[in-house]
Parts: sequence; structure tokens; C-alpha cells
Amino acid sequence: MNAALAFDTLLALLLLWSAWQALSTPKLDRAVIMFIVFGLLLTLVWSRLDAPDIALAEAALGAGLTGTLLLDALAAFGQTGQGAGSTGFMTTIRRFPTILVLLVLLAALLAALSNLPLPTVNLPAMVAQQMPDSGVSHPVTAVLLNFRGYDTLLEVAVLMLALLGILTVGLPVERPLLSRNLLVPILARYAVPLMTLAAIYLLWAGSHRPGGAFQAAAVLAAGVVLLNLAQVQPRWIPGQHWIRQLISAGFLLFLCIAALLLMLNGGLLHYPPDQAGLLILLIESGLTVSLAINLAAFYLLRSDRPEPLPNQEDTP
Amino acid sequence: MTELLPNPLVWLILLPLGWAALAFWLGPGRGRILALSGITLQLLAALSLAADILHHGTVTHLVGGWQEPLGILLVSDGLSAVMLLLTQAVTLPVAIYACQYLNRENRRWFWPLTGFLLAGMNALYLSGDLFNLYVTLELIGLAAVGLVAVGGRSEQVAAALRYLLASLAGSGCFLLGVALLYGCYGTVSSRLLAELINVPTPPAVWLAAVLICAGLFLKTALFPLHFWLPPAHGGAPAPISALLSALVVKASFYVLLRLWLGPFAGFIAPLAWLPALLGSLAILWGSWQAIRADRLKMLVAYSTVAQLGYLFLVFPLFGTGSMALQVGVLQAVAHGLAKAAMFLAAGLLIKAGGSERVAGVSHAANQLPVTLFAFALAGISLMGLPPSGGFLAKWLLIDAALAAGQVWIAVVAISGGLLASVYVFRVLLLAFRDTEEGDRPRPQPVAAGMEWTAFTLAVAGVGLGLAAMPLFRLLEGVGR
Amino acid sequence: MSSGLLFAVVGCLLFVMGLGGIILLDHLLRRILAFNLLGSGIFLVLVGLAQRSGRPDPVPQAMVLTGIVVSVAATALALALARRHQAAGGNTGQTDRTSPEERHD
Amino acid sequence: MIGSELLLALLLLVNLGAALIRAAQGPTAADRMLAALLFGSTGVGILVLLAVIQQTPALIDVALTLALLAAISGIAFAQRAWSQAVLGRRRGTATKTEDNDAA
Amino acid sequence: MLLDLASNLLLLAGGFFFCAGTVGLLRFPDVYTRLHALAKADNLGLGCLLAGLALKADSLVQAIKLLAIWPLVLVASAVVGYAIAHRADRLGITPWQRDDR
Repeated sequence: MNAALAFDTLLALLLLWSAWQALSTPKLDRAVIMFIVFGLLLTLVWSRLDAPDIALAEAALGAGLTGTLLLDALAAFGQTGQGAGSTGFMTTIRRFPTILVLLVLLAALLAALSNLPLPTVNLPAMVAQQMPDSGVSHPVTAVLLNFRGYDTLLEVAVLMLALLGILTVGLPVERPLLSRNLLVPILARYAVPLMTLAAIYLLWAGSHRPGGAFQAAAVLAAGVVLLNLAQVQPRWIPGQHWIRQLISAGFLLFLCIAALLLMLNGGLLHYPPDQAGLLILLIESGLTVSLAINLAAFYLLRSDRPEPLPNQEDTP
Repeated sequence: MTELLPNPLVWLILLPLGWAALAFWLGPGRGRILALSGITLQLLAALSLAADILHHGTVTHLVGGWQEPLGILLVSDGLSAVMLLLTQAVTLPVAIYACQYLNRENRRWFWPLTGFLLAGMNALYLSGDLFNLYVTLELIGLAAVGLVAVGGRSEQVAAALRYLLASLAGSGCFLLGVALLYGCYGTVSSRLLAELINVPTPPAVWLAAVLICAGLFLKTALFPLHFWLPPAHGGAPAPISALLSALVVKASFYVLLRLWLGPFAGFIAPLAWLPALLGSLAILWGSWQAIRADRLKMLVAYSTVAQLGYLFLVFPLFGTGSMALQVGVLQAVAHGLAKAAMFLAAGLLIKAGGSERVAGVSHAANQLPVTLFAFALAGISLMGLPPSGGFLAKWLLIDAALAAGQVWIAVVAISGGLLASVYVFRVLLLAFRDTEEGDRPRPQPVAAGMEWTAFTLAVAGVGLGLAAMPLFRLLEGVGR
Repeated sequence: MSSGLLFAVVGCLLFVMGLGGIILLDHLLRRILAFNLLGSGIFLVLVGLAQRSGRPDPVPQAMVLTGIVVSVAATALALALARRHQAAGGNTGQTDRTSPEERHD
Repeated sequence: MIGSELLLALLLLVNLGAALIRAAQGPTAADRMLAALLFGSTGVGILVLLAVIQQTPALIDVALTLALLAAISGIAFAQRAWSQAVLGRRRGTATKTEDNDAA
Repeated sequence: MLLDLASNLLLLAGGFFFCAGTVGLLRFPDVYTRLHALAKADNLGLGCLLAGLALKADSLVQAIKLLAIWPLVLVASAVVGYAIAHRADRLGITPWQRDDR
């Protein structure tokens, strides 16, 4: 057992160190790489915490989408942002009281954790008890799509909103590729079908073991990003209507099922137990496509105009 | 009504989600008809819900049919019904105004963003689950940030960024508090937590309450955490500023009120002086900045900072047997109506005068009498002159403060009204001033429809003072 | 000390680090990284505390999955805003650090 | 049995710590990225060990996913982000932005 | 058991190669040589580790999954290694030579 504690402690230290590096290092590129490393370590932490679902999501997102998004932004910032603006912390006068407050907060948090009452409600037991009626046999999926499916419905809307926000702000302009090489398309040619396969597996696995729509979507999105890196898939532009339509279609499917259940059963997302499994699979399949395109669009959707002029407000 | 639309509270969430997603499907600039009919239906649903509550008391809905704490409970009482009514009632005129006001470029994603914003707010007012509240807060936050950036001018992008980071830090604090509560009690259901949290309160719960309140202060732009609000609300196109100032900041205030009177009621009362003190400072500081403001919309935005301060003055009055809750809600509603009207009017004044500066309103008295009248009526409510809703709220506040022996609250409330009159009259006096014709750009024509929507909202704000009884009836039995 | 509690403590540290980063750091990209650290910290507290007795609890795990989606969405939006801000000639060391009260133009 | 695997996992974790030093030191950005790559494959190793130690076969899926996506950030880095030989130190050195030898 | 012995030996070898890779990453003088060290850890270290665990796997499916990881990492490290070395060359980083110091 001591080795386990040593493992956890070392992992915790590495995690904290990489986090600190990501914030404090004066160089942006190092900060981003440290953050990618942080994501990898976090995957290990989630595995240690018996949360393979989260580990999957973290691995798929961190290695795929988040990493590339940050590296892309790094390239955009690299030319201007390295200088004086990035020297770390601001003037001492301003930062001192803030740091003091943060330290007090930290001390309070640690003190609060040191004597915590035991939970009064045994929610895991209730989940276990209702599992047979949930339509799936994996508890996390049951919570995500059934017991707290309403949260998931809103969460998908949050993802669409982020894309809407990006469209409103104005998409970044495509930057020229720095270098190409022949191997990447070859890699993409064999890896992307495998990723698709993995995504389908994760989607299917979700009903009885760790996996599910979001993880599958993250893997699929990573595949699309890889295709783009391999110059197979060009960037998307806002004029491509199918992108938007597929994204909203998955969400609307979820919404329609929710509304139908409300009208037939009198309860929002109130699945009949014997059809719950099928409905959840249907919803998850729709969501996988919609989420994957939504996530990929964060990276792939780029402006087709050179540099949109800041338009005058309020002129009809 | 109930037979026509069963489960109005669920439809209040599903309808905006549906039309927002459909508008997104349809593409840039589309979805106006969907949106307007959707909001109208929502208004009907909110009315029907309010009628239900008046007759049968609190309405609940178990999502998925699962009991708490396993499932999520949607719950609506008088308080949430009032906020839902306010939300739909303000959005409808603002949406009509936006149809004419926004140009093609600014209208591109306005409808889906607004739809998701409405869905987020309605879901928030109905949620009985702390984690679900977090999701709705994020929904509102992201929608609002997107709306702030509509138009894409560089100062708007800067304001949106500042707003986004503040909003994320705020909801982060909120979620950490929720995580601590889950760690202590094993549930995030608001109702169960209210039963489970008892005295002596463990330090972790205290800390959770502090974190949650701090996060919500930040999101409600309570002084000194208001730094993000003026550039965001002052920089966005007028109908969007109206939505943000009138409605969005009230959502996080509502959550605060709910938790303060619900799960935290047993132990947090000794801290009530803090929000009240910060609220007082907000009133003084916000009014002062509004008086000094150079741009008209900045003036109105700082006025929001000040008026939000009033909302926090009621906290020490809870539990003193007074009408503290009624006062707070009335102020929220009165400010919502008045501020929406004021922003809409300000947008028209700017458009007609061709200048964003306060000085640009000169001549408005001849040119846009209806708009100016709407601005003045909204100002009356903000100053707290009778018979407006703002008057009733401030009068009851002073009454309750004196009854509770908290004279300083009454003093702050009165001086806030005086300061408000300074900045309102500053605009009005300018508007009646005649300047040389050559000094100013040619006036732009403004559609009459927009003038009248602003006017309607302003009249509603004033009329609220005369018709507050139904609102008080709805609020009976809340927070007990 | 169970690994749940250990990582909950780590989560607290990450939260404070991230919050400090959002408030104190200058560069936008760094502040976005800080927000992600803050989010991860909260998620660790949520799951770690709930599992401090060593038993897995699916409810906070599902909540964290929801939270991760939300934070990915927020990160993507923040990155787009930051890039736009920079493209418009803004200084990446956040907007202007002077408080908005001080400028009224 | 399980103890020995745990010790091996611990050893790999120590390896990770050592690789972090390289990631922190650089000196070129590529060195950091190499360290991150080593993190990826060591991470995969630790994950499969944990799968055995904790008897959670699902962690093998996590390892598989990680292995499948391991190349992406490295490629993105080389193709999109790495534009200066030593970022921050030798700034302003002319770099060839486009090389089409592969095309 | 012979199988157990083989498995443990493979695990040990895996650990050794990982360590060797890390030492190389720390001690080698430039990007290209470090890349070489890294490949040892990726290819041999992980390969031995996976083979060792596959021998002990509970089921055939699990063993196949474990072994499937290996080619994935092999190809990934080859491609990324090439991409980084290629780009380093393009950026004008000259390979280290003994008399450089």
C-alpha cells in the first residue's frame, strides 16, 4: 500500500509542478507544452481515482483538440506576445493583497478539508438501486443520460453557444502551414479509420462500460483535426451550411425526444424503462455526430475573408 | 390555460432551446419569426405558470421522473414566476425593437444567441439543483459574452473577453462551493441541502457559502467586482445592452437570493451587512461615475451598477418581519423595466443624434419627443419618484430599514435617488438645449416602432408602482 | 490519507493557482491556461471529496464530464476572442489594465 | 505480483519526472515537445500497468485512445507552432516559413 | 511458471528501456540525438512492457488490445520524430558533432 501512496504523492507533485510551470514560465511555448503535459498527468490522476470515463475524455481532448487549439493560438500569438507583456506577474503593489487573499483562501480550503463531516446522503447506493430501470448498465452513463440527462441537454447547448460566440466575434484567419511532410498523410490514412472505429466502439461501449457520446465525439474530432494537419481535409468556412445543420440536428433530436417524452409520459426525459436503452443509444448517436463536428469546428472553422473590417455599430 | 399547455414550466425551457437551435440551423440572420412567436408563447406559458401558482401554490416537476437527490427537480414558486414573467415581458419588446434596430451584420447570430440566453435564464429560475444551476449560469454567461461581441468592434471584443474571464472565475468559485457541499452532504439538491445544513455549521459549509456568494457577487457586478460591467453593457448594441442590464445580472442575483433564503438561511445572517455595505458603495460609486460619464451608454451602464446596489441593501432586513423580499424583487422588476426602456431610448438618441456622447442628445426634444419621454419616465423610476415602481421599491425599502433600526440604509437609499436625479437630469437638460445647427451631424431618421417599444417599457416601469399588488400576492409564502 | 482526499487537496491548490493566474497574469493565453487549471482543480475536488472513502461515485464523475464539456467550450470561445483581440491590434497583455472608470471616451 | 507492477509504474512515473526537467529546460521548443512525447508513451505504459493493478480493464481503452491520438499534438506543433529555432532567445532570426519539398 | 518468468523479464526490460530513454533525453546534446533516445523508450520500452502484460492478460481480447497499442505508438513516434527532425533541420539547427564543444 505504501507504494500506492508514493505513486499518488509523486503524481500529485508532478501535476502541481507542471501546473506551476504552465503559469509561471516566461516563455509562452513552454507554458503551452507544460499545459499539455499537465493534461497527460491529469489523465493518470483520473485513472487513479477510478474514473476511467473522465480519463478517456481528458485523454481524447487533451491529446487531440485542446492541445492543437492551444498550439494554433500559440502560433498566432507567438509573433507579438512574447515580449514585455508576458513577463509573468504584474507590479508588486497590485499583486500583494491579491496573493494574500488567495493564500488565506487556500488555508481555509485546506482547513475545511481536514475535518469534513461524512456525507449524509448515500447517492451511489441510490444510483445502484435504480440502475435496472435506467436502460444502461454503466452507472456514469446512467447518470449522464438518464438521472441527470437534463444537465447534458443544457451542456450540449453550451457547446453550440461557444461556436455561436466564435462566429459572432469573427473567425480567426487561416495561417500558412509552416512545413509539410509526406509521412503525415500516410499516418492519417491509416489512423483516421482506426479513430472512427474507436469512436464507434466507445459509443457502443458507453451503455455497459466506460465510454459514451462525448468521448467518442472527442476522438472523432481529433480524427478530423488530423485529417486537416495531413492536408486531406481543408479548413471549413462559415458558408458550409451542413456543418451548422448537423450540429443543430443532433441537439434537436435530443430535444425532440425530450419533448415527446414530456407529451407522452408527462415528464421531461421520462424514459419508459423498457425503451430507455434504445432511446439513450439513439440520443447518444445523434450527439456523437453533433458534438464531434462542433468540437472539430472550434479548430477547423476559419474565416474565408482576409480580415473582416470592424463594422460600424448601429448603422442600418 | 392549464389544459391548453400542461407543464408550462418545462416548456419555458424547451421552447427557447428549440427555436434557438432551429435559428442556428437556418443560418445567419434568420429566425426572426421563430423567435418572436417563441417569445410570445413563452410569455403565455409564464402567465399560465403564474396563474397556476396563484391558485395552487408551488409547482414542481421531476425531470425524468426521478426523485431527488437522484434526479433534478424543477420548482417554481411566486418568486421564480415573477422573474420568469419579467424575463419574457422585457424580451418581447426588446426583440421587436431589435428587428428594426440591428443591421444585417449585427443580426447574424442575434436570434440563436438570444434564444439560448432565454433558455438559460428560464432554466435558472426553475432549477432546484445546485449543479444544474451551475450549468445554467454558464449557459447564460457564454450567451451573454457572445452577445456583447455582436458587431465585433475591437473595444467590444476587449469587453467580451474581460466579461468572459470574470464570468468564468465567478462560476468557478460557485462550482467549487458546490463541490464542497457535495463532499459534505452527498447531494446538490437545494431543497435537501436546506434540510440537511444545520447549526453548528461545519467550516467546509461556511467556506462553500462564502465561495458561492463571492462568485455570485462577481456575476451580479457588485462593487468592487463590477469592473467588467460598464464596458460590456455600454459597448454592445442597444437592444443587447437592454437584455444584459435588465435581465442577465438579475439571474445571478436570484440565485444568491434563493440560496441566502434557502440552504444558507440558518447560518449566513450574521454576514448580511457585507452585501449591504458593498451595495451602498455601489450606489454611491456607480451614480458618481454615471454623473461623470462622457458617453451616453456608459452613463446608463454605470446607472446599472448603482441600481444593482439597491438589490443588496435588503439583505440585513431579512428576518426582521418586514417586506424585505418584496422590496428586493420589486426593485429588480422595476429596474428591469426601466433600464430596458432607458437603453432602448439611449440607442435611439445615439442613432438619431449621430454621436455616442452625452452631449449628442441635444435637440432630441424636438426630434424624438416620444423617445425622450420614455427616457424621462425610465429616469423617474430610477430616481424613485412617485408613482413609479422604483418609487414604491425605494419607499418600502426606507420604511423597512427604519423599522429595523438600520438608518444608514435609508440614508443611502435616499442619497442614491438624489444622485440618480443628477445624471438623469443631466441628459434631459441637454436634450432641451438648443445648439447651433452647424455643430452637429445631420440627424438620422428613426422608425417610430422602436420609439414606441421603448415607451411601452418605460410606461410599464412607472405603472408597476400602481399595480404592484398582484406581484406581492405572488410573493406571499415565498422563503418560508 | 486516501487518494481521493489527496487529490482533493491537490485540486484546492490548483484552484487557487488558477484563480491567481486569472487575476494576476498579463498574457491572455496564460489566463486561459489558468482558467483551465482552475477548472481541473474544481473537478478534482468534486470527485476526490466524494470518493474520499475510496468508493467510486458515478454522480460527481458524470458532473465532471459535463463540466469538462463546458470548460472546453469556454476555452474555445476565449481563445477565439483573444485571437480576435490581438488581430485587431489589441495588446495581448489583456485590454488596458486601467480600470474602466478612468476612461470615459 | 501486483506489488511488482506498482513498483514498475512508480519507476515509470519517476521517469516522467525526469523528463519534465527536459521539458522545463528546453533549450529548443522541440526538446520540450520531445519530452511531451515521452510523456505520452510513458503515460500509455503507466495506464496499462494501472489497468492491471486496479483491475480496471477500461483503462486499457484509455491507453489505446491516448496511443491513437499521441501523434496529433506533436504534428500540430511541428507544422503549425514551431516557427523559431529558440523561442524567446534568438528572436527575429529569419525562418523559412514554407517548404514544399514534400509536395 | 515459464510464462510468468518471461512476462516479468519483459516487464523488467521495459522498465530498463524507459529509463535508458529518459537518461538519453536528459544527457544527449541536441534535438536529433535526443530524438534517437526517445525512440528507444517508445519502441522497445513500451513494446516489452505491453508484451509482458499481454502474457498475463485475463482474456484474449485484453491481450489483443494491449498488443494493438504497440504499433500505434510505433507509428506515432516515427511520424512525429520525422516531423520534428525535419522541421528542426529546416529551422537551421545543425546536428551536434563531437568537436563542437
